[in-house]
Amino acid sequence: MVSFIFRRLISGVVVLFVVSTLTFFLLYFSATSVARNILGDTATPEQVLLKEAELGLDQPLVSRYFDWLGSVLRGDFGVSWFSSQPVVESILGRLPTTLSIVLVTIVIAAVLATLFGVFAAVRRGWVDRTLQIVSIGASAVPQFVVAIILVTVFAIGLRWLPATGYVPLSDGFSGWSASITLPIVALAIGTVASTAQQVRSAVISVLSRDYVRTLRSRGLAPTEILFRHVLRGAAPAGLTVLSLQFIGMLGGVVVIEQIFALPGLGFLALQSTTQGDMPVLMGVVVYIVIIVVVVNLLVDLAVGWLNPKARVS
Amino acid sequence: MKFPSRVTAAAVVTVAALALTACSATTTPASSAGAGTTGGTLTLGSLVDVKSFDPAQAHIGHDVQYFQPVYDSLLRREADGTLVPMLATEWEYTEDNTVLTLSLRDDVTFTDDTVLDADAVKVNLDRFRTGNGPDASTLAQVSDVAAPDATTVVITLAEPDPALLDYLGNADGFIASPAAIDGGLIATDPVGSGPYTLDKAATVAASQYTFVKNPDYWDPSLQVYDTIVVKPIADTTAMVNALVSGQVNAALLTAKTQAQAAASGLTEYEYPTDWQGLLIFDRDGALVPELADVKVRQAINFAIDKETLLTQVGKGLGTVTSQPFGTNTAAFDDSLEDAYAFDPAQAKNLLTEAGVGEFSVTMPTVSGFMDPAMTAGIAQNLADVGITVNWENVAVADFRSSLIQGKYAMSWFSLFQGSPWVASNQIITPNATYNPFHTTDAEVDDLVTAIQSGSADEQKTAAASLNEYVVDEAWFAPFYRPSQIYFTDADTTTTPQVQQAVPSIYSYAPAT
Amino acid sequence: MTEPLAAPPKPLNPARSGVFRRLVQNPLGLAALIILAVVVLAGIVGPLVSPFAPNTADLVNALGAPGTAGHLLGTDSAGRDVFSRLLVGAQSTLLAAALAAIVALVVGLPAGLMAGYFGGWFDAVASWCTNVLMSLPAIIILLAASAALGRSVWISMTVFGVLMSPGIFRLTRTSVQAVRGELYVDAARVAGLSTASIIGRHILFVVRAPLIIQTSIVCGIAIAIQAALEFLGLGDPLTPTWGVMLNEGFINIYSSPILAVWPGVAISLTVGSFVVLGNALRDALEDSPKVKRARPIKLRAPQTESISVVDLAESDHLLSVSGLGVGYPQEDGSTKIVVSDVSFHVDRGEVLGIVGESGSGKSQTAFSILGLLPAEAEITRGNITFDGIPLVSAGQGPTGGHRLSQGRLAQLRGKRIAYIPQEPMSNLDPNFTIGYQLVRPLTKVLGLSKADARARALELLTIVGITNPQRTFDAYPHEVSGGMAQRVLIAGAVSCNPDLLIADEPTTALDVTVQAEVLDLLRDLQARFHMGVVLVTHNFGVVADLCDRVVVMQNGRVVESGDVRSILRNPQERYTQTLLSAMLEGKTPMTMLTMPVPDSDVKVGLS
Amino acid sequence: MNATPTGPNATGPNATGPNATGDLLRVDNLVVEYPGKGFRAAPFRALDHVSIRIGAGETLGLVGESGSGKTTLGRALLGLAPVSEGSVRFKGEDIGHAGRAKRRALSRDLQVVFQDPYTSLNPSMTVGDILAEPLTVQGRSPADARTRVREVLDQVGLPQDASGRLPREFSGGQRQRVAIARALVLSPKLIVCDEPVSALDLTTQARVLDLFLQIQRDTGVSYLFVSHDLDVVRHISHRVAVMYRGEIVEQGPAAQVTSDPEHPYTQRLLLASPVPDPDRQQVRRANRRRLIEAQAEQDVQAGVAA
Repeated sequence: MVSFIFRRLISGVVVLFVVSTLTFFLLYFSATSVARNILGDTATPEQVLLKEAELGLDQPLVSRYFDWLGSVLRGDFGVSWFSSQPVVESILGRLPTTLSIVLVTIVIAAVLATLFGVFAAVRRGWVDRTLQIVSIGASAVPQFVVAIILVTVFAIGLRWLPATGYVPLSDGFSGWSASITLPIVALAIGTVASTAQQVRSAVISVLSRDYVRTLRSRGLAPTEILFRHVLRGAAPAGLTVLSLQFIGMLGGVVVIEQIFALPGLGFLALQSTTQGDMPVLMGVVVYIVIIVVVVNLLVDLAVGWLNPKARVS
Repeated sequence: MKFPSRVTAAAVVTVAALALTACSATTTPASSAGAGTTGGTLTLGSLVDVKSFDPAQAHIGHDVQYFQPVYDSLLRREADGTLVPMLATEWEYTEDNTVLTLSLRDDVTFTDDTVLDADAVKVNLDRFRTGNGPDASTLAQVSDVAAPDATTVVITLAEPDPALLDYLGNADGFIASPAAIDGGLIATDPVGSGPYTLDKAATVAASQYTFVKNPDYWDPSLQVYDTIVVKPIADTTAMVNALVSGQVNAALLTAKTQAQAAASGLTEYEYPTDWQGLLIFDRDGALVPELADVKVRQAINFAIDKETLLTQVGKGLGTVTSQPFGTNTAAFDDSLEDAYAFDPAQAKNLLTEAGVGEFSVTMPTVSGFMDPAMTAGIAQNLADVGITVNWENVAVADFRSSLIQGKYAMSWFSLFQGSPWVASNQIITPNATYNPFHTTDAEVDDLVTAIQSGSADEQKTAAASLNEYVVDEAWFAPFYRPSQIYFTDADTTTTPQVQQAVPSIYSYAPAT
Repeated sequence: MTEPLAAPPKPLNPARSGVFRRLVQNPLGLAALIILAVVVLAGIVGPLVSPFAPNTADLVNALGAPGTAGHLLGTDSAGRDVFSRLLVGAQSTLLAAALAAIVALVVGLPAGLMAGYFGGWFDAVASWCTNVLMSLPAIIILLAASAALGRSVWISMTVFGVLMSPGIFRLTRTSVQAVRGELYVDAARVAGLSTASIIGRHILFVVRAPLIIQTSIVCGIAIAIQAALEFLGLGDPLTPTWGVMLNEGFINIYSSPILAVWPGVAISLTVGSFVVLGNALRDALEDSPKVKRARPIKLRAPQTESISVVDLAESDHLLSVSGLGVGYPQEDGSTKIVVSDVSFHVDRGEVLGIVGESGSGKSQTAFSILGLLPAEAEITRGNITFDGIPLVSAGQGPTGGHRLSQGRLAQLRGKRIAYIPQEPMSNLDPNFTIGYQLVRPLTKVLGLSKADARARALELLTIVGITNPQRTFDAYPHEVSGGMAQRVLIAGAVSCNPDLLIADEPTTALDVTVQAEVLDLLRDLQARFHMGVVLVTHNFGVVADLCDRVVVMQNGRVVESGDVRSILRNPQERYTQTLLSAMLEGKTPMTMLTMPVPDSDVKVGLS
Repeated sequence: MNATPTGPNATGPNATGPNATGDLLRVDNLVVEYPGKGFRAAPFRALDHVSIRIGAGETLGLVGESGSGKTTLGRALLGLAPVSEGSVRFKGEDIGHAGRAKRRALSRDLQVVFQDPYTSLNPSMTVGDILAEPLTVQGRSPADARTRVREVLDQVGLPQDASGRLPREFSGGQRQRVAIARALVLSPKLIVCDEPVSALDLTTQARVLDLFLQIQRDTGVSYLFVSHDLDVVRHISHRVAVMYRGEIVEQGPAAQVTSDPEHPYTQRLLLASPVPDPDRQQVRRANRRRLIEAQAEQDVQAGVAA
């Protein structure tokens, strides 16, 4: 197990390195007129040159890359070109918002998708059809449209929930939960539906396994078979889907945070893209890849724990 | 859903902020707010997030709502633009307008209990002009700052700058505690002498900034509220949602969202700050030879259906114009307002007279910043007189630099209408920011010199002449002056600040 | 010679166009197909037939309501005809989506083919890259790409295509790996086909259908992503896609909300259609036509009248089955009968063999007794009585059925009726240790304490001849051999000292030497516990080894039944004789076993 | 453990059949190894120094339990398993490492029938196309191919209209006839039959075995007939080889190996197969138990001696 974790960690580090290197060259190669953009319109050419030197834009790309890499290895992602705020600081400041939304959504999605998926697999019928229709609908209607409808109805129309903004958990649970409810609903609808579909087919496939019949022949209660054996058999598939949904959500929050004016990672990514704030964008990409690598590792560990066969390889 | 776009509201704001580099004589009568009760909390929506609380990084425009609570400025601009004492009680220029002497209050301390004196001011001004802040270049003419005694500051200029006092009443004039600056945390922990202090415990970066009353403030009349909260909301849709659902008391909206807010019973304020239209850069015909002919440039002016653009794109909130200078400036000439009324037939005649066949011109369009209807309208109007527009899609971040670097012969733009001096430096002088081809002639040079160095009367006359000249020569094709659309809820009143995107924080008061 | 549990025969006459036919028969699939056809048509002819020039702005008439001045759907904020723009937008929207799909295919397909077919280092590298690509959040990458490469829908769709290529790659690779191991690919290799020909003729063909599904899904997502990028202000206003129109609609949502509706509907319908088409295609490819769900037999409590139906003379038997019928409802409303009118009985301490070829209904009969028929099967008629308890007393047809509730059946199963399956490996849950799977029913069903159950389980493992019971107890199923696994299953089955043991081909999956040992074990246990046994098999040798009496089945019916010696030595029925004559034991080698001209086997199609 | 002969020893007198000089196929000391699973794992040796010969018109039955390597041997002849050591000679020519071109030429003489009639035919190709494929690979014209396909369909007892149908329209036995027809279509000299009847019902098995015999009588083709069922092998083979754990433990005339085996494993195998008569089976069962006890005793003694 230790060697498994170790190997996965190594692999994760390699992924991180490759992705960040590619992103670095892609982004910095095109960062041309940034000094002028930072300084504003009235800047003189001399000021622009000075700024470029300050940002290291006069250095060759490769040496800038190694400078960047060296700093990153020391935990320093540099400072924002536009706000001069340390990148790590602005990312850590926004992480709680994004993680609040994404983690709560994924937990809700896991629970609801399991419930609906199992129910649909066992009962078929209307549950099945509803699930299918909702998931087709959710994939057909863009997420931002759903979010806008939610805001219009529940925040503007009914005034049940705030339309914008994020309240930290440290400021009280009710404010926090109210501030993330609509974003979570917007993210969760599609996630739950499509995950439930996958859980459903995984459960159906496990239900048709021979050993389920044999367990029934041993007189075990159907609920015991369903919740111990079938769910455990279906869990690796469900976890894999959830991890993919999680990765998708890290992108999806860009839109959601924009609509709900939430100060999260996605918003930071969008803002730095719009401005051309490459250090921040690099930082966000690296952090997101780290999160993804960690989540994938956890999922692999969980699958290994659930499925003894997977432990061997 | 938004004028410019959600994402790029920040960029729009930057553009709007350009406007604020201008400041000039003002005519609007002052209307003082804050006569009513005091106390309570004021929550403002802001289209921009503060990037740093370091005054050297302060930026004219939306930023002031973050800086004004914590920092006093040297001078204070009232809502009508009148400069009144703040940290400086008196100010005086020498005859040739190159040396400015400021007298400071002697009873002000920073919130870290250090004393505000001339040395502190010198430190701040030197940091501002030599730093890399976005407005550092506004102090480009300052050659020296001296502090001969504790309450006197002497600023020496290389050349006269008619806008300097206005700058000192704005971003350039915010004074932070030198001790705090030395501490290195000024970007996130502002220490000034302002009416409020930043409550870090109640602040969530990028989401809300809470300012609480400074108990020892020297001028309690500027402390109308106990608490001021500023929430950065970049998306204009989110902003209107926040305003309508009561999450903020006041915010700047856009023409597109105006109807929604107005229908919700909010109080509306409209005031002009900008003009929109085409900047015809290539007046010497370097990229598009046809543009060298004044008749062609005039034809472009006649070809644009300004009324319709204002009605449809600007929702009718603004005034159609043909001149680049603003109403409250000495350059303004009412008779020039309709110098180029929509007349496609005349445009075609002019093109025929110029002996120009059909030609095409490449212009940038900016996703998320330029309204698609504006793009389509311009293209259609020009196509109708035989000018084809080839659009290039440009990122917001690269838009201005692409203009400054002379990549385009002409472009649509939205610019601030400042004082004649500021406006000239923006779009007219050979080295103006938006004169990438450095076109000029002797008459323009003379008029600009008169504006910078002439007597007050000479300045006014020269400005008017310059305006008339560039309108006649059709250096630009202005469309209209859009209104800023500001809203407050029923509990709040404010007074718009002339030549500023949003009101100053001193201008808010509870509704009586 | 295993007997498939589900209705075994293949669909009646599946023509090659079957997939398309099934697709069209699915109302959702048909609707999706029609919508996409309309959209594609609009994309092709739209620019030619649009009533107005799509880019002609007429600001004076901007934001016109639908129907005004000949504008079917009104005008947009620049006064352009919305309907015309929708038509023309279809083209650029679809082209951009197609670009993403093509890029995904160009990247993913060849790589998938190579990785799947050749494996090795290329597979390792490509799979690794795929994992990396899959763990990148698409929108973040598109943001970075737009910052780096500029804002063009073509660039972003190219990048998006690369991001979607892992889906194509994995699909192709998995399909190729599955096919590569297929014997017909081996046969093609033996025939001397080149690798390229094998891929072209045999492999690409198999990948084709899933690829169409995946491509359909990629197109759908691509259109949604276009809209999202426009919404985020990172779009390309110069290419008039629906995303551009939707964004313009949102810009003007307060003055003219309807403007967002048209492109919104177009996008949703098209994206939805792509998804539905993908799903429908998948359904259509799943070979078996959908079986109508069985009406569950009403779970009424057994009534005294129903017992009276049972022949009283049989009620002494441990198990008696009379007139049993099992059917599978078909799509067309008919019922496919797999067991009809089967009757037999088993006494305590007696071994009854049910013997027959595949499709004879012998396993279906066994599962009817256990109450473990597949959900879609239904008992159409007959009675099953176990030790005086009526398990099934179905009237004629499905309406009059009475069946013991699954709850009560569960009480019998594992306590008094036990089951040994055919395939030992697939009948143990791979996720739990063997010990757990033995102990759990002992505690849950028989109510033993954990310690007692554990001791009993170890004892049982010893009884079934496992030399190191503790090691097997702690092992996971994949860690033991097939013969060992079958012993474990037998141990589980006899753990409750059952009265009746139902063994479904218990030795078929085993090697012949292991089979002999397992038969010995079964014989010993049967004697030890004095069980009644129903042994389902196709092997007369196994019958001869274990059974007291035999029932011979063919096509769901009992052909002949009786004492094992009389049946094996002196079969009365022609079918039994045919079966026995096909046995090789005792035949002269190298001689013909049947008539020179084969008979029924030769008829093409299903009889 | 039983003292089983090691690989090279298996090339004893038993292995040398009557056609020793005119062998169609001759395999000497064949070793097949697969790379082990996982890093640095030892390779898995599927075949360990195996030697067999098959003469023209002769059937060699190859019997063994699952995992014994019997299928691997067949696949190695066909070029579907990697030859690590030893030689495979067909008509005197070493084909152990034949390239694709050589394989293509070889396929005219060497063909295969696989076990599973459901997966050995491409489900998306018509029977006609499946049967024509080997012919077109050899460069035969389509018309030529059609004629030949008609002939083989007739030969295996399938109707002519089978050409236009898909495999799934046929039963298991019929599919196996299609597979046999595909093997026959190039008139090969040797057909490797890999468990060709073990997925079939008893009666179908009988008919397919008859077909194999009939074809051999008609065409003089040789078979390598792989099966786990001693009865099947006895019925169809001239000679029989017994595989156990990758080695051939016994090889000789069918009658002798299948009724009076020498090797303890073959003895156990023979007695393990039940006979369809309760009383004879009782006897066989008792014999088997005695044999196993005796062999266990020998093992113990051997263990003590060692």
